[in-house]
Amino acid sequence: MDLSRDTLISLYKTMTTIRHFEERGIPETGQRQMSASVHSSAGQEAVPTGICAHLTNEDYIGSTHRGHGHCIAKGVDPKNMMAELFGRSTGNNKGKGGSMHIADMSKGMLGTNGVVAASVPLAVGAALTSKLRNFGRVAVAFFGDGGANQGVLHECMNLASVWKLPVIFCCENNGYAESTPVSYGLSVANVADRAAGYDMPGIHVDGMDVFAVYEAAGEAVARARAGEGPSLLECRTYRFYGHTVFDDPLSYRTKEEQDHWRSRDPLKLFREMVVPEGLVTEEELNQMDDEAEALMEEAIKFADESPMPDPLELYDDVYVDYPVDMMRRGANMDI
Amino acid sequence: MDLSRDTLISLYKTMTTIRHFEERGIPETGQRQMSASVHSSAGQEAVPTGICAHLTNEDYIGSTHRGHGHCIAKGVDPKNMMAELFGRSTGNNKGKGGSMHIADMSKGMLGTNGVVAASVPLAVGAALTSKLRNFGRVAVAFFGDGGANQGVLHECMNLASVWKLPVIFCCENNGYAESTPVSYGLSVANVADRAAGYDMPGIHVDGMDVFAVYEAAGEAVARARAGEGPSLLECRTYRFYGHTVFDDPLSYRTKEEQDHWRSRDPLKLFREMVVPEGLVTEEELNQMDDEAEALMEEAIKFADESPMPDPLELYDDVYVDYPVDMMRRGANMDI
Amino acid sequence: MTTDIMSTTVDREILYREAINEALRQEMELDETVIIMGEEIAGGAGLEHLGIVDAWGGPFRTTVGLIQQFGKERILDTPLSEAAFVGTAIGAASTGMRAVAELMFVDFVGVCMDQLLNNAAKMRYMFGGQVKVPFVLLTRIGAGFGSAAQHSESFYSIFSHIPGLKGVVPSDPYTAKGLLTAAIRDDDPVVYFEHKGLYLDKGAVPEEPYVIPLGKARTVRPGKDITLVGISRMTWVCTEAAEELQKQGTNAEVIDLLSVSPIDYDHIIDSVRRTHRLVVVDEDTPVCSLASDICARVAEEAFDYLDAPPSRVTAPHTPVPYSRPLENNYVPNAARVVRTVQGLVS
Amino acid sequence: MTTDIMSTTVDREILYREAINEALRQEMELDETVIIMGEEIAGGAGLEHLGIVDAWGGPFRTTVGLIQQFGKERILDTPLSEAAFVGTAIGAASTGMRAVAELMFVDFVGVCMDQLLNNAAKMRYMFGGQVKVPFVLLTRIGAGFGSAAQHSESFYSIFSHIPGLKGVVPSDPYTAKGLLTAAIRDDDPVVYFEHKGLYLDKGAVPEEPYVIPLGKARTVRPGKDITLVGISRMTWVCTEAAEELQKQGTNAEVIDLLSVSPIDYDHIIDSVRRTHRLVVVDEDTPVCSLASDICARVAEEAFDYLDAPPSRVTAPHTPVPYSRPLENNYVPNAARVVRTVQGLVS
Ligand SMILES: Cc1ncc(C[n+]2csc(CCOP(=O)(O)OP(=O)(O)O)c2C)c(N)n1
Ligand SMILES: Cc1ncc(C[n+]2csc(CCOP(=O)(O)OP(=O)(O)O)c2C)c(N)n1
Ligand SMILES: [Mg+2]
Ligand SMILES: [Mg+2]
Repeated sequence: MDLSRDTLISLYKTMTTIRHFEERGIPETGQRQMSASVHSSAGQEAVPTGICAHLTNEDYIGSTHRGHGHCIAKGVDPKNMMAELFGRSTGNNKGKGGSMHIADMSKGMLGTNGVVAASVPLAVGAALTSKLRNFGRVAVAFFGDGGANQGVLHECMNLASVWKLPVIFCCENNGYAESTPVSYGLSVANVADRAAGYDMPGIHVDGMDVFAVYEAAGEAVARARAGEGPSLLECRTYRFYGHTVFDDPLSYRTKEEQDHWRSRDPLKLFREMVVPEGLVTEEELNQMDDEAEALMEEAIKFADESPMPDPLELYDDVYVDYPVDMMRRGANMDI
Repeated sequence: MDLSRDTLISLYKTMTTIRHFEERGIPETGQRQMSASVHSSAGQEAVPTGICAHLTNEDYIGSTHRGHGHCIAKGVDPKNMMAELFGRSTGNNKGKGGSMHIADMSKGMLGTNGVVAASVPLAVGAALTSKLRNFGRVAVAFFGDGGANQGVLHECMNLASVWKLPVIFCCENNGYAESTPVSYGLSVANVADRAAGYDMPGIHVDGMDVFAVYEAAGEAVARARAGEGPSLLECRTYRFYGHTVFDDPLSYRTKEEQDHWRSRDPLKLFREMVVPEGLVTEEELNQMDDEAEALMEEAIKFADESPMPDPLELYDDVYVDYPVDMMRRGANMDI
Repeated sequence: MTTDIMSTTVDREILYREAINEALRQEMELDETVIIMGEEIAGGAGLEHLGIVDAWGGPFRTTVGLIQQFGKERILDTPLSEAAFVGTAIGAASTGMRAVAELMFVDFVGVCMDQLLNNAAKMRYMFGGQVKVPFVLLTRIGAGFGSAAQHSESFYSIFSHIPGLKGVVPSDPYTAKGLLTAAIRDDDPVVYFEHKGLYLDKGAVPEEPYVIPLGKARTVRPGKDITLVGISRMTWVCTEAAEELQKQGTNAEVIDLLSVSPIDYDHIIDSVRRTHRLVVVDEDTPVCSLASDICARVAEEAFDYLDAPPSRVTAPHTPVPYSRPLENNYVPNAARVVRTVQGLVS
Repeated sequence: MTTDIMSTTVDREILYREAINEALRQEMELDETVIIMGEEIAGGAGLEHLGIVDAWGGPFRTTVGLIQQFGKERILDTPLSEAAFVGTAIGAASTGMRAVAELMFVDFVGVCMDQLLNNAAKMRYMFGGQVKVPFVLLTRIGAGFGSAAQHSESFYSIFSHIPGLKGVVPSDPYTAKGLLTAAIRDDDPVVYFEHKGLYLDKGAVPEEPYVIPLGKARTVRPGKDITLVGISRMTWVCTEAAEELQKQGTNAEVIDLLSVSPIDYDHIIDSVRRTHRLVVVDEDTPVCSLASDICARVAEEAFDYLDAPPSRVTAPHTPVPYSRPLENNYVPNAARVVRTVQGLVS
């Protein structure tokens, strides 16, 4: 691990920010806007962190329903994200998207997405833009182990390989699709094993170890930037909570399993691997935790103090250009 | 090649029947019911022949737009097929389906299909029926090299593997999807290479050699019948004509290539391999050709003499049970 | 015209989701060819060795307990692959099973639409009547739950549009059970739309299996001044509006559509011939909607009876917004219905 | 109300398919961000080393010659993977390209519907206006060619239904070019429906690029006794009917819809206010159709002007049959329109 101190700090900072966003933001959201559609990525922080560390604001990512971590790692401001979760007009999407649709085009963040694997072609399309316009950008398509079995992913891996597009297919294999274990849903041992079927490298790494992810992603990103085409990177990880806030994960996984993975908490692993080397101290890491905590308080306050959208925004931004009366016509709306 | 004389005769008979159906029936159809949607499988006869030789009427197949060969190999009567192509009420589908939808449920023939790869899940479903009802039947899902890149196929291979269904995924790789060569559209050397991604055997055989197909299919069918799950069988073959009757294949493939594959005509190869062994004579094969030719004349006559459907059949068989007036209501039909 | 078959007088009350569960269970008991497949319909698949069975019981607990009774051969948890398993269910249905598949939300139909449109709906016709496809697609609809644009669609109109499909929209526990029983026993493909907002509604449901005929609407409130047609949960928005209207001296008849294909136009037209006015309340977006279709049909077939324009209260022509204040305006409510009716009767 | 912009007086005549080709070519010349992807749009992909280029030129030759001019970076032949390439086009469109994707027949939309419904149509709204999606889906419609149930759909109503999408149905070479130019320049996703039966129709088309505004209908034949609305090729079925009706003393006005979203209800309503009668002729099936929608809207907004029930001539509620005698009865024709009109004016 010959990373600079700056890189180490930045990796940890991203991970602790994600963790704090999930731990604090999700319950707060639940109190304000009951919605079953908020998914915690706590436990999986190392994946987006290790990958997005290789990306700039110009690069693109497509994300999933479990996408807060992708957003933060890609540089989206947690204040606006919190406001989005609270349904406020200062949210990234003016409160119109919520957790499953957070986008920040200025950061190349093409949206979390509520349909499994549906953002994959968006990332492939962004990669195509980059290639055709010689932008030198790369795109990362995140999906889960459940998403690995969607047809559109297969089509996209084939297409990206045929066109040699600068895209990284990143499977966050957290062992479950809702309550269905990957051992049941996936007909092969590892998602990465499918890469051979598309003539692209398939890499399987420990997704709790940010350095393992960072290293593998570095190669895949370099390959993409060099015009050598796509890669499939599978990161084995774990979500600490249920699928949403509503389910009890112990109904489909054991306490032992959970304990095992908790013991491999990516933030903890980071500490265990980094502190002994002396480049960053325990205190510095603690301080970053505190800062992340403070940032969340600030974000919650920001969100709470932000106005709700004006009711008439219901009709905004359906199209760039469309007759306004057509949104209401025949509906007998009262606004 | 230690096949019985009966098997040899039956293989050749199927192949020559298919060949004659294509050569004779397609132009005749063109003269009667102009339709761009008739696809010749001439050149590909060895594939359905070698595979369906292992199947009974109880087994199932799902087919493609290029499906006449599948039908004939599965035992569908060419007379009714011809009538179907001519749009007659004596067609398998009473003239309502045409070339792209020929079905014969009494033969386990689940339909040719106009949407690429769309019949694959039907075959998987039939395999599921067999498994759940302990029928001991198998299902074969035919698709092309173009179809290999459809998402639904990927999903089905995963599902069939997870459920260990008695299904054989049979890719008829004829080198082209319309005018697009497989070398362009497919990101990997062989479709069969993808089998590993679904934990099933992937077999690549010479699809012009009916014995190679027969042998490989025998193993896959045995595996399926034994409850060991699906296989992917890729047969490399060639269509002698254009995608439909309307295109000139020389616009996207060379004369040399065509000549090469013509020299490997499966009927010719059969003769070359079988006659010297002495089990079947040249004369016997010629006679089978003649019989196939006669059968087609008979089929054409049968079709031509059959009535067109009654106009009111327009409204039949949309549902098993539905208010009849609802088909017309609001449409201002004149029948 | 409340018919016997459209309501019950039994005492036993159960939830909408329990009524669904009961219909599934009873039909599986009666007919061993009935199978169900879908994501999380049992949950924790393949973990029997850990003592885990039925971890999920269905995303909304409509399939809970079935796997214990019928086993994993008939309660088939699937990988996350709708095109494959919906198509597989159609294939199974055309080869001898009565196959039920669950699509978690109707919003996802785009990933498996081809199987519904080009196989389920057309096979029988294309094959000249050679095949029956006793296939049921269970799916769910409804906005109002803070789930944003990809988890809140209603979208039944496209299924009404497609020849070869049938569709039902049960509005209470009684219709939930009776229509599901009918759908499973039916030999045609039926899309069964559960409404997310109704799962916890309680109502009287007979214990024994019974059938509510597909394609029949019911009158849930007789009236003489105007006909309100509700679809699924909107039926209760209509009755709420009708009560308010009654206070204002307008006596509204409320029809619960129950089937989106075939649509019981005759039932509606009979009513409009008496009331001379129509408002259709539809949670889906307005263009080419069920609401449009019913208004058009009434305008065409009951033209001379109409004293006011046949009208609609629907969602606006926009995706479903996340933020609650926006979403609250999205879903049709009683106030909007009342206001619309006022404009027609005055 | 024939407006200038809706017709031309130039002499040069070209085919409908050539008009499409010309619009594509000119827009690609003017804007280097325009790209096209689809199956066989050039054909023989990857065979340059054999001297093979543009082997196919598009399944109906609408893209012929483009690859020679713009190269394979901008004329992108795809593998047979609609979900992937349609979604990819949407992704490209949301990151700076003007992306055109071709879906060979609208019947296949079910394999890529999710990308249209949940990404193209909703992204801008869900993202709070952060993104534009200048994406065009070229596809084809139309029955009558012996292609049976899976290659003959019209199906535009479902696109009209989906908020966030626009749609156009050019009916002749002039509108084919002007609407495609407009669609490509538009910043919203537009579905462009080519009609298989019109490719070889010839008509006057200016050489220079021009735009026909999205969302505007045009009157192709003025009249005073009844309004006939045609969609795509049905426009000419309407004019044929109008000529026959003229002989019988009925003077029909014919409107060519041109856009299926937004629908130019005002244009139609203006006409109906004058003619007091309406027949919509729609090649799609009747339930929840465009025809229903237009009738409903007219019934709602021009109720007091109507002297007869707003009516429809459509395909029946059945899949498209193969056999010619059956298919001939399927597609609406002038005789049916005439008979329907006779019933309304008498
Ligand atoms: C096409 C589609 N099918 C089903 C769902 C419902 N659903 C949402 S998340 C999920 C499980 C996803 O599993 P995975 O891809 O492993 O992601 P994870 O939740 O584990 O991060 C399912 C089934 C959906 N959103 N989209
Ligand atoms: C989903 C879908 N996309 C496109 C088409 C149009 N189409 C019909 S056949 C064909 C090529 C099929 O190629 P392949 O699978 O190799 O079969 P082959 O024609 O070579 O037998 C295409 C693109 C279709 N029918 N369905
Ligand atoms: Mg997962
Ligand atoms: Mg092929």
